[in-house]
Amino acid sequence: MSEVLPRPGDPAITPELVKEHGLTPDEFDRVSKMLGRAPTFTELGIVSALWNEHCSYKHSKNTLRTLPTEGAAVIQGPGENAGVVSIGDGIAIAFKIESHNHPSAVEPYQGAATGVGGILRDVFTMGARPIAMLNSLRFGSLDSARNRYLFAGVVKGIGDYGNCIGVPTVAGEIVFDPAYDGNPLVNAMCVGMLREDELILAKAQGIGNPIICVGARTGRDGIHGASFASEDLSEASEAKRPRVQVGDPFTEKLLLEASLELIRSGHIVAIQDMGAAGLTSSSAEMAARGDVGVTIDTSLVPVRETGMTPYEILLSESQERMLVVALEGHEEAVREILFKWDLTAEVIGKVIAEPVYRVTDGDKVVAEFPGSELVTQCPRYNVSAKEGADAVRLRSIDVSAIAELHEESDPAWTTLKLLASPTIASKRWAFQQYDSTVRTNTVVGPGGDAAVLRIRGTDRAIAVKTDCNGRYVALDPRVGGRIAVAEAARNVACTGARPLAITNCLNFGNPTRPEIFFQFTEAVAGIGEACIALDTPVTGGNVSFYNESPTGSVHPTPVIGMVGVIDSLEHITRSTFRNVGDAIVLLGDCTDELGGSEYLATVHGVTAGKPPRCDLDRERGVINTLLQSIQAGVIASAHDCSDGGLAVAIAESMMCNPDATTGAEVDLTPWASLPDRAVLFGEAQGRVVVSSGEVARVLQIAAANSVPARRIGTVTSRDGGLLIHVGSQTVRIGTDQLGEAYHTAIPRIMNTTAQVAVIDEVEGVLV
Amino acid sequence: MAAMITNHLHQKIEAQVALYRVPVQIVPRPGILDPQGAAVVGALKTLGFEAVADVRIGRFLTVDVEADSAEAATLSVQRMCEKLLANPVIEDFALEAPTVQPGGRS
Amino acid sequence: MAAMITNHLHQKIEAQVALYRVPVQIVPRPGILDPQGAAVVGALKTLGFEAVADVRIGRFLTVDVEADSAEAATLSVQRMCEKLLANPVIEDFALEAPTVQPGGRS
Amino acid sequence: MKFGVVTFPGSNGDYDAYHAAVEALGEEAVYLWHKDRDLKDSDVIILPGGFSYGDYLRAGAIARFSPIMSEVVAHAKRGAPVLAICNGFQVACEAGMLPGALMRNISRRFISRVLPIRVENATSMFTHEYFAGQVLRLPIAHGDGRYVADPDVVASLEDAGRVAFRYSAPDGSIGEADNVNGSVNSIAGILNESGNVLGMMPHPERAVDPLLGVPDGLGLFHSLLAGVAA
Ligand SMILES: Nc1ncnc2c1ncn2[C@@H]1O[C@H](COP(=O)(O)OP(=O)(O)O)[C@@H](O)[C@H]1O
Ligand SMILES: [Mg+2]
Repeated sequence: MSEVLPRPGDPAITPELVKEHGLTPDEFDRVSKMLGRAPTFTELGIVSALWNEHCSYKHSKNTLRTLPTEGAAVIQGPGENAGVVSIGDGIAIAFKIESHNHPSAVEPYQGAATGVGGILRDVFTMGARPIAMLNSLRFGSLDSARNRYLFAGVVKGIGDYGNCIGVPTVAGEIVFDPAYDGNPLVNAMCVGMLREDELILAKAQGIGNPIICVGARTGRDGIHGASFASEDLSEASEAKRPRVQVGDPFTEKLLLEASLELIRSGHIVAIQDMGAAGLTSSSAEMAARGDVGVTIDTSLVPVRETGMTPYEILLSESQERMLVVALEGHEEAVREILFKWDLTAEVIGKVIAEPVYRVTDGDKVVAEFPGSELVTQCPRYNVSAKEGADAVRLRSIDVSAIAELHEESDPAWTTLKLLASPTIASKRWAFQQYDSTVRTNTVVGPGGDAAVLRIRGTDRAIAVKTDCNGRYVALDPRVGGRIAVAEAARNVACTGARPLAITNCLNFGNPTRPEIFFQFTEAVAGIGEACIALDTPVTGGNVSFYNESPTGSVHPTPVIGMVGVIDSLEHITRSTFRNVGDAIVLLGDCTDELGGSEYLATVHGVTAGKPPRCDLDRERGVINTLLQSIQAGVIASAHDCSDGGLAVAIAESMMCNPDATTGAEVDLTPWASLPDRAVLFGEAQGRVVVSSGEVARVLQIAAANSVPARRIGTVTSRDGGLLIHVGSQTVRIGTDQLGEAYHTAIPRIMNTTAQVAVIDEVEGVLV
Repeated sequence: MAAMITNHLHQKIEAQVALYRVPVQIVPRPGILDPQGAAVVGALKTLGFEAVADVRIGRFLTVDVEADSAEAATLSVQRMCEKLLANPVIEDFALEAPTVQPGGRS
Repeated sequence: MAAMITNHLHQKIEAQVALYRVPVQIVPRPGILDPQGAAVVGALKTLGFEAVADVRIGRFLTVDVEADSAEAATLSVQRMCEKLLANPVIEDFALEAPTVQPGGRS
Repeated sequence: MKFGVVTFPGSNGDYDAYHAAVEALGEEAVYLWHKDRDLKDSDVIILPGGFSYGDYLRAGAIARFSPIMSEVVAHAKRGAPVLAICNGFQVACEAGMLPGALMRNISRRFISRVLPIRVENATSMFTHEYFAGQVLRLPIAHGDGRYVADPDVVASLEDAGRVAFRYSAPDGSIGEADNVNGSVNSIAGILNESGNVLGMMPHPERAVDPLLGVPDGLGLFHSLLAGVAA
């Protein structure tokens, strides 16, 4: 070990300074023991960056270990920059989802944009060409100007970055709920494609190999952003604004092309994105994965600002940078490839045999840690988990006792109200700002259930979707966790795709609170059960804790990103009715369940009751029924039944594609024994609305999978409108009326509020 | 329109409401990455402007506002910038001297 | 670095190369629709700035360039504007007075 | 027939243009690197969509100075076809190959949609396989698509029949309601004086495969093929 001295001007290591760096006294002792001395300021910075929640997963690792990660299709499970699954023909899909919640709460446009940039890098560092982006967003009610500002800024940030890179944004979900006031969730998912032999890992190898810093220059951007992401949001965050980084999608596009060329060139052995905690975490993690030593000279890192200290260079979160381990002697070849793309590449260190993580400033050693202990010795915490009293209370409320409003005497009123609720209404206002057709692979884009992308040169396609209902998770985390996986699988299966694997983004509150940790462990348990039952292993993900505003924690929101494969382009199925005269069939069964429904939230303003049961055998049966009928060619359309229940699912199937609307006549009287509102708006799981010209075959296939199925009606022409016989009444709504409610709800809110127009404008002019 | 206001000597004087144009410069804060500026520097150099050392790109606004005086005009535009026109996260702004525009009511 | 040049009296004098900052205003040409400006006016009014009459949004650049004199700096930035920085079809530009920046070679 | 697809730093429609030529038409195509000065004997040059140089400063402003552009301009001067799509249209205007400029959409937002596009000029080398007044369905995906030009320039475009496409209603009627980005006279595409340079905001190269939707872009490429064959 070499002697490490404080640099002139380093602040003294006081308990306050340690606290500011987010380290507990125990953690500080742990570092001192590891070093056999007190850390220097630079070392303190390194540790605080690596041991904060965002990088270390210290509160989540033990729980995440319980998730199923094995599967026939899995090529690369959790632990790398992205998961990788095989879809056959020697082609693999790399995918990963990540949160950028806190930066987006402070600066929505740049926060969301840099979130997209980060997840793109995670995928192309695996050697995969990004082919699609998704995003899963949560905001408080659009009644508040602040929330409209966040919504507009985030959507524009996502669009501007992805559009500029030329990767289509094809799917996602947006939910509005007061629970997210002051703490929006911004999760971005990237899907990439590679040949199985093109896979490359972020594992430093080969003693003497040079470590090269590639891409943008390093500035003082986002220093300690990683620890930022691990704190509750408070007024104080306002003061942290300067930490937010500015994205440069143009440089990212060059970096994307250069990196793929570099990887294919065979001149490098490993490549890793410099994401949270920048150079520190990327170098330390690469070394740990390869179980080798590394030495980095910060004075060689290309900087954008003068007078940057090693501390700043190590912790900077300047975007659009990569760390590469090249083959010794191939430095020039690497430089040439980057030069072709107008990018720089500087050798800043090398892989060494000596088991240390060493940082120098010129020849002065400024930080040194034994072996990979920085990563391996990171503390792990098991918090005692105990369900919160509120959850128990809310769940025990008998929601069937909630009296109907007098308007509800006409279910048409309720149906229109639900279709116009921003969570259910068309998100076209948002996804119309995303280029969803570039690269000409998008067979089914935003607007239906999952998106479908063809795989050029094969007869295959993949389907992708994100889903999560945080309300269910808040009321019963285990059931909510199961449903998140089941709904994503159902959405993917509706397009004809076999669900293959998932990535997940676990957005929760402060894990040191027992009731939050309970939500976390239970939700993860539920996700695990569903993944085993549906044979969709977890290939990676991301945990975002401390999603709390002054008013408390957000709904626990474990977002599931699902990838499925369609073996023949013939089988691609859409969610809207196609042929007048087709039979409308409901796969699955109606129940009296209303708990946690959008109906209760929108019409009665309550989030209460038991969420719907989730029978995983049933879910598997429904998925198999879908796939078998689609392969048999007996299904014309399939739309999953989720938020808003059966009435909403049927209405969406009629008019969510404005260019091809139909009518529908539906008879739900067979469920007359159940309350009408439960039949129409209840969110019983395991249900799909399909249209078919060969009912008998569909019912037969359903029976063979022991899935209840029943013909509930007929697709009629547009002028027929929606006609529902339920209980003792008949509901009539014109197709145009339905479309008007569904398609204009969000534009009316967003386009008529100048406030948003402008703030959006300010964002607009920024780029 | 004419309004009666009092000056610092507490004399009643008549203030003319006029239309003032207040130019506003909005620039990226020092240290904040300016990708546009960087790209333009590159382009200028390839165009042979070797001597260019740096370019920062922001926004230039002209705000026309009715006010009793240049001071009042400046003050209100100042508030507009703080409230809306500039993004304090990444931008600084500066106001130039107002000029009276023809066509303001009086 | 120092260059020998001659002044208008044909005396040889020594000119210092300095780093000049030239501010550039680029605005949409009169008659060109500026939807951003229009949106800003609307929003300012809803925010209570009733007195705002018009807003035009353009670009503000600061170009740092090495030159022998303020005039030379202005001239070269003028050429940059004509060649790249402004598009005459839709934009007018104006240069402000250059200021000498610290840190220029000399 | 050989298509030369220019790749500027930040281009992303080059991939789609290349595959339209090779997969949908079965023709030859090559990528042309912005730093090169060689058009590799291409018959048709495509300036593709994307965000050349990030659209920084102004869309197309920096790309127009790429070394390859002087060759593209020369190619056009020889009367050979240049198809400038979306960002390519912006580059062509900045380069003076086409009149006018493209500014921020009137809505101030990026718009990604499949829209009815009416064919105005059905006699050019790019459009003679269509009929005048035909309403195509083509994708658009742009933030800066509002075509502007001095009134006299617009008048001369209209008089000379150099307006190739307009944004329209599904029934072909033209009106501000369907003028998606606020372009003057709903202009979606224009020709240069000699008719061998077409600039358009819609993406014909994204509409050549029935799997992805109505392949209404094919007519444009077939026009080029027929034109050269004849
Ligand atoms: N943020 C978004 N980005 C892109 N597409 C979105 C987004 N939000 C919703 N969509 C699309 O809108 C459609 C409906 O979304 P959603 O209501 O979440 O579907 P479901 O209810 O079936 O889960 C889907 O095609 C989805 O991909
Ligand atoms: Mg669905």
